[in-house]
Amino acid sequence: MEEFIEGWTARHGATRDQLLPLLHAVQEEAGYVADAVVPVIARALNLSRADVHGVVTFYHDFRRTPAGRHVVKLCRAESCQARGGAAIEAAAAQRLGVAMGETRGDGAISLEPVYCLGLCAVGPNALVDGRPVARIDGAALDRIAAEVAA
Amino acid sequence: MSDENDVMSTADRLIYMANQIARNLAAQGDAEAVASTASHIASFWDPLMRARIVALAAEQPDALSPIAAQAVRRISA
Amino acid sequence: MTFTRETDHGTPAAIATGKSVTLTIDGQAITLPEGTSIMRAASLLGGSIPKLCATDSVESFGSCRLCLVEVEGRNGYPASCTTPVAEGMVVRTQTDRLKQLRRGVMELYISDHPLDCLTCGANGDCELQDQAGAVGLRDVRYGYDGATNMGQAKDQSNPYFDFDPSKCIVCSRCVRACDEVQGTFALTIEGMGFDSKVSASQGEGFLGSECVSCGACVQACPTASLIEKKVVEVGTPDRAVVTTCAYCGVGCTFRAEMRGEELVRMVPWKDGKANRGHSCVKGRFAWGYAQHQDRILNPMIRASIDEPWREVSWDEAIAHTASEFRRIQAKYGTRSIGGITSSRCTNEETFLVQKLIRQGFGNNNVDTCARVCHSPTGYGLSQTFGTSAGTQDFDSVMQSDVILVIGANPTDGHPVFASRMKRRLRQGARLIVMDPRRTDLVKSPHIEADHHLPLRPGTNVAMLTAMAHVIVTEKLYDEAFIRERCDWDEFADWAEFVSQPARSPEAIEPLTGVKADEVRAAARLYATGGNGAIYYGLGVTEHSQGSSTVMAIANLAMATGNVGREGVGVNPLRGQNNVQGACDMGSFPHEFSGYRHVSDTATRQLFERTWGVSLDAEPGLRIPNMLDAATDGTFKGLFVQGEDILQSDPNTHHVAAGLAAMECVVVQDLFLNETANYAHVFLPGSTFLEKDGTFTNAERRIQRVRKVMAPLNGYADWEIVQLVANAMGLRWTYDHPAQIMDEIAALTPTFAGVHYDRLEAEGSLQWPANDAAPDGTPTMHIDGFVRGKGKFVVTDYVPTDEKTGPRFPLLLTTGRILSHYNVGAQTRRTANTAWHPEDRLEIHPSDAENRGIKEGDWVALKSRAGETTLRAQVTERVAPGVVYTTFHHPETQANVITTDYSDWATNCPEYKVTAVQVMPSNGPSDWQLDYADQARMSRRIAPLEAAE
Amino acid sequence: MKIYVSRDMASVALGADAVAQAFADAGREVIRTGSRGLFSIEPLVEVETAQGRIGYGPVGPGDVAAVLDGSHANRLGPVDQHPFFAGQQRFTFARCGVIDPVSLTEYAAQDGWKGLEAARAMTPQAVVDAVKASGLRGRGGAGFPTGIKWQTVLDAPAGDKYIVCNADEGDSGTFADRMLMEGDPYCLIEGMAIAAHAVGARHGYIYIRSEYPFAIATMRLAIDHAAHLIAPFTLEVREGAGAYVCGEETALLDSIEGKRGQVRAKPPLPALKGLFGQPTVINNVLSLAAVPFILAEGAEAYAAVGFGRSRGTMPVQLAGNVRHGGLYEIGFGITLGELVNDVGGGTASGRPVRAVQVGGPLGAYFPPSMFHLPFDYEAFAAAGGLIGHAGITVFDDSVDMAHMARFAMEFCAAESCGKCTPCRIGSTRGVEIVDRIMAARPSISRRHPDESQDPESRNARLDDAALDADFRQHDGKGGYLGKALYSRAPSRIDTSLDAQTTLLRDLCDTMKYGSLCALGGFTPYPVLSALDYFPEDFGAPAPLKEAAE
Repeated sequence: MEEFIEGWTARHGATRDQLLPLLHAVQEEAGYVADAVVPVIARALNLSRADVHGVVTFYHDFRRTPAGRHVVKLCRAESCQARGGAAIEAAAAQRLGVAMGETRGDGAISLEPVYCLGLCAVGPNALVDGRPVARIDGAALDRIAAEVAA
Repeated sequence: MSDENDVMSTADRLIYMANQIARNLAAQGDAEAVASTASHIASFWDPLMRARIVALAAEQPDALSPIAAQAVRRISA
Repeated sequence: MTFTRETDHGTPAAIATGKSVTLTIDGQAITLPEGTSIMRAASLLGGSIPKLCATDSVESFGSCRLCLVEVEGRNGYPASCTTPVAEGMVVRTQTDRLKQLRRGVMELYISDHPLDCLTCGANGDCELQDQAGAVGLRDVRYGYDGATNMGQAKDQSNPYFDFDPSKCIVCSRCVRACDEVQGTFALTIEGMGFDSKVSASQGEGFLGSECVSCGACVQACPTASLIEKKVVEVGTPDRAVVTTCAYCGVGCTFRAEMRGEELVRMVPWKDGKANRGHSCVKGRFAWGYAQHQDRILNPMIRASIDEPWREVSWDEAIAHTASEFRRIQAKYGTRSIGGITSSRCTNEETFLVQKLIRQGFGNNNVDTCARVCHSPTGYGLSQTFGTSAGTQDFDSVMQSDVILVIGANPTDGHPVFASRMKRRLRQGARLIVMDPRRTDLVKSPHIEADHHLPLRPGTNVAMLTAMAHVIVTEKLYDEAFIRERCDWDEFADWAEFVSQPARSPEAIEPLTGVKADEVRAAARLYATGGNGAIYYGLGVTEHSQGSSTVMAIANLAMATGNVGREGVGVNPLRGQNNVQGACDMGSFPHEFSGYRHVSDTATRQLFERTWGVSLDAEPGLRIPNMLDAATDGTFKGLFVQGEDILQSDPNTHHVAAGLAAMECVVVQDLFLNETANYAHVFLPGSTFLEKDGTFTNAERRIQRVRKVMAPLNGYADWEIVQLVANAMGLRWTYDHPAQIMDEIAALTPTFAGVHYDRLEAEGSLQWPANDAAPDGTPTMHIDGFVRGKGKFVVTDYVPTDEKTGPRFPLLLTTGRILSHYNVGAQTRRTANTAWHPEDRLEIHPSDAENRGIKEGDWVALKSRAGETTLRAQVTERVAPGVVYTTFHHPETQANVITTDYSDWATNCPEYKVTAVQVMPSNGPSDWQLDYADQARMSRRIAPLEAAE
Repeated sequence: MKIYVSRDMASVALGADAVAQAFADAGREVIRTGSRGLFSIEPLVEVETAQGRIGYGPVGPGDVAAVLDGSHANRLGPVDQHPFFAGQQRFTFARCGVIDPVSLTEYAAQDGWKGLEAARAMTPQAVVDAVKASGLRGRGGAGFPTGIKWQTVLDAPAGDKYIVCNADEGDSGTFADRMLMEGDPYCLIEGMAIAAHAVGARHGYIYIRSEYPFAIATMRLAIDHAAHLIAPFTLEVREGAGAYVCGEETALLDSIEGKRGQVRAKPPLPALKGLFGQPTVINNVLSLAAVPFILAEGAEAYAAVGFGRSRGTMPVQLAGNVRHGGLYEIGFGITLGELVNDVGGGTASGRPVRAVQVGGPLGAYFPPSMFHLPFDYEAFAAAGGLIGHAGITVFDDSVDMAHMARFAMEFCAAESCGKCTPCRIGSTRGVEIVDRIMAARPSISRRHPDESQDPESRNARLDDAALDADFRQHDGKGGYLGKALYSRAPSRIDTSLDAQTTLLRDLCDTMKYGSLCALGGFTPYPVLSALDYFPEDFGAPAPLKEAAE
């Protein structure tokens, strides 16, 4: 990771304002921002470990542990709720075998809340491994469950 | 204690000090340096040390640099 | 003094713009500087708006929402801490509506706070408790069954304070104090929302985190979340005494907060002009040595150093001392004894010791530990500017645009000043660091030097002359300043000298190892970047060219016009609390107080008239010369107050041989230090908490030391000196140090205006303080140099004779670390050992690899002077070819290694350059083992007979 | 014959990629556009004909032949004559859905860069004056006059100044920013370049939430393409990291600076001391995207439309349980009822509208009795609500408003930055109070939507089982939001409905007037409006006016 970070800062700069972009890049590269990488990032941007830790733990996006192999982000916001989101949320947890906010024991899938994807007239919505899916219903959940199992 | 420990004798140290002062003041030019070296020794050395360096200058004519030697001559005068 | 808390105006004073506004708060009109917060304005009016997240040591934050106010014509309820005053504003701070809102906020706070006030360590000293009362909270309707942040584990890892997250109200005051005041950025808020919590580094214990334990967070905490262990143990204080720290030359002012006769905590005082309410781990916490069991409380004597000590009465010890000194003088002559004053002791005590020697011993054989640290500063600045002291106060750094740090490591050595400097750097000042090591100032979170010149140890003069070369040849000098303030012909001579091609950055690159371009860029920045300030430390003075380097620095400052106003100047960072004062008080063998030569007849006559004796007009011996004379048999007796020359002075073997050759060595100290192994009389000393007096810090600031508790040993140090003096036949009758200061003032023109009543009234005075400068002198040389015209001195680079070679291929340089202080006599007897339990040798990875040395390995460190062993720390902080260690631990005895080379003008030892070899080792050397045995033998004590 | 298919994230979520691929596979030239903005007809396929672009929608990948031969049942005719579009005043969204969003040629052909050219011919002060004269107010929610903000930055001493675009569109029910960035990115770039010229800024940032990956990619591509046209002004996209609060402008600035997205106290205003402590224009996407029109067509043309002090157009977003959901740009002044019923066609479930939330999670819930309200900043403020980013989320009569009030607090708790106390602790306490109220209220008669509804609403069913599952998941231990949000069983306090309702109102008062920013300060709007308009869901008698209806 040290080499990756060195290369990244060489291309993008090593000022403090690069912290979020760098964290995104590290997460993209490694899947998560390990506690052990925080000191490396801190050194690279001349920040304290505390500075970086505070930022990593502030933002929902940054993970300190690896996610499941598949990530389903299900919208919980009002517009999706107005279209039956709460029921879908419960059904998704059951169908996918993982509680909201957690990663399944076998590491296959993480089910995460998201608050709005901006697809508010066609909910309930989700991002399945980054792919937007609208009008989620039981059938859609079945398709997702099958994808994950594959 | 180890026998190879390198501690100067008092005589050696006084000679070293006088030469070191002279060397550091040499850039002022010879005449000025002699005066400054003499004045420095007069200002900062206790009477026994001054007496000792005068004696050492006589005992070991080659030990002092030319500037230091002249300065010592001056304080002995 | 009874216990009252310092007033907290909630937000810092506004940055002065010269404009002021008038507004009305609760019907009272007030006029104050624009930019002031409403909160501060209300506080200055004597009112008090409830607050929790605001404290006047950090910028306003606006998070607690207790300080809401009403402003006529504005919607809502702005927070008074973040809202600046405006012309004609009408503010109400105490309406029913505001009370309702504040109660609502407080109800939320208490819904997530333990209800254990009665058993809480901060009970009675808790802002949350106070504010809950102030807003009239009676009921928490949310109950206590909801989600809470209570029940989290306490972090007790720091030896001095605990962190209890359950009691945290997440006001971020600790985080902000760490960032803004200390500049370490060791704390953060982890998480967000309700789960937000204070975290040291990555959610770890404070001890293992980036925290440097300065105490700013503890100071800032409004609850018991961050609290001194001692407060929990002893209880909250009931009285406080303002005094001055006895560690480094910054001279922080503290409130010693007491409960009965027990010291509860040392709290940095906001009105302290040197520290402005900040502190470091030493002054804030490391005072436990004062009550350490190792302290010697009874006087002791012995006939020879291989005998055990015998405890005796004060009378016997004093009489024995006097009779021994008189016996030796009778046998070997007046000049056969001398003494050493201490930079740790007060001005008054130092003055008395040199008076004892000059008046009582009848000679000028007095020297002081400044010999081994800043004596070249005294010489160099006196030659060039005319006064032996730094030019600025510490506040000045906040006006600097370019800061040049030479041979100093303030974040370790002068941490409280370093925090100010770092604050200025974060505001945008530029930084040049000239140091062989990559110190924290070169690069650490949020600061980075614009130029680091990692020169080979011993090449300072060449480097500074090369900078002068650039400034002169590129015509970057300040001609108007030079023509007005200096002698133009002297400048011309100097300019001609530095302009020679041999002194160019390119020419000296092979000597210094620093790229010429970097030197040129640094020189240009210093000369043209606005207010340029130089701060330097022992990396400048402790060389065979120390005095030349100081003069080279002065030359640079004069050539660029960087003397005589705020934000510029030449500033030695003084190592010890009173090293400036010890020098001022006439501790050197050639001069009386106020830096007047003993050969000066008028001065001498003044002293002779006052003291009623005739005084020696010849300079006395310096410490190394005393030791030489001892070895030669002409110097037989020594009085050493508060200094451990065996550990701190160079070439331990030489020191030991000198001490061993004496017939009577008297040591006055808190502990049986290393020097005491060679002593015949031990007089127990008192701590700074046990006496009155004054210290003078690096900015020439004279500050009061106040007695906080009775001396455990029975006498303050000044009283002990008086006992010795009177036993030797002098008739001193001082009842209080104030009388000693009156004598100093009467005899010393620069101190003529310094009296205790003025110090009480004004807190401190910076000398010169006299009729010409009745309020003291924060900045020197404003209208002209003290010596008249500033003097450019040609400083030739004369390399040291200490050379690397096949036997000793590496250069050793030495220094100190944040958590310890000098020989460590105090800090080793505190929990500061948690951070630095031993001295280690820093070595570059390539040098380590060549020798098969790994991190933590024992290595033998050998020079032509001696050998020791310690463990290695492999780091790129040091350049290849350079190794570094601290000298805090007697087990290491780094000064066994250092040589007897010294500064040409002052004999300040060349600690910073020793040619050494480093090799793997199995453990302590034979010498270390022998020494440990000897020390054990030497410290045997036969107790005082019970009958006595 | 060109085929137009949207690449908008919503269209893609509905299957537009597969549709586009099917046409490409059939050998047709497919142009990917932004979305026209009506999602009930997505995936929409437009076929270029002599009569204009004929729309079909929704279309599936198997419908290629039927579309090409014009026989598809969902033939909509010329798209711009569709009633949903015909009634709009598309100033800002004129090109969205029409052109290939990253084609510089098409942008230029559709009046692109006209505003920037005009601005560059003017002095900075003249540009600022034009924006002032247009009456443009911040579209992010607060409605602060954009021109005055720019004036402050223009008047600040020269030096580093920044243009920051707030594209952290986190409010549920809003998607206009996303649609514009995906559908007409050059419009935003042009607006920012004009702003830069007006105030003397050299660099700008577009802060886009990470939940908008399409917008991020499109904006980055567009910035690359347009760099030479806006030089020396430079732009970059900064990706958010999942913190709703970063939509608050000062938190957003801290986030760009690499810090925790905590809200700063104001003053100082960002216009004077913003990004990196320098004078900064920070505007919403829609504010900046309105500027090219103002400069190109004149401030008067923009100001001619509108209502009262709310000038120009507002891209209203119809969301939630609404039949014709989408983006509808119209002059201020249209009533809420017209938007929901006439434009939106009522609920998608076909059941009666019970509540609409206007302005996202911090906006008030209004019952149909308030549908006379004109869309106007002042009118909404007077009614105890806010326009915000002009998102309207429609709920049918199956909604439990106590649950929605609880969710408002829960959302605030999940997204609170944790800086100020009312929001940090209050939101969690709010959840706990509503839980107590819900536990104590008499069981409410659930309104079951029957099974034979519009297919779109087949999931919009809140049955008891789902509700119970919802609560089970939230009971006390852990859940995904952790202990912070779910209280243990209350005891020792007065848990009566009256006491808890009073406490909830008091808490809302503390949050509304005590919070540092709008997150804590506006969360009471949905809570109090739910309490006021739907008291029966909180175990209190229904309001008289509804009883009278």
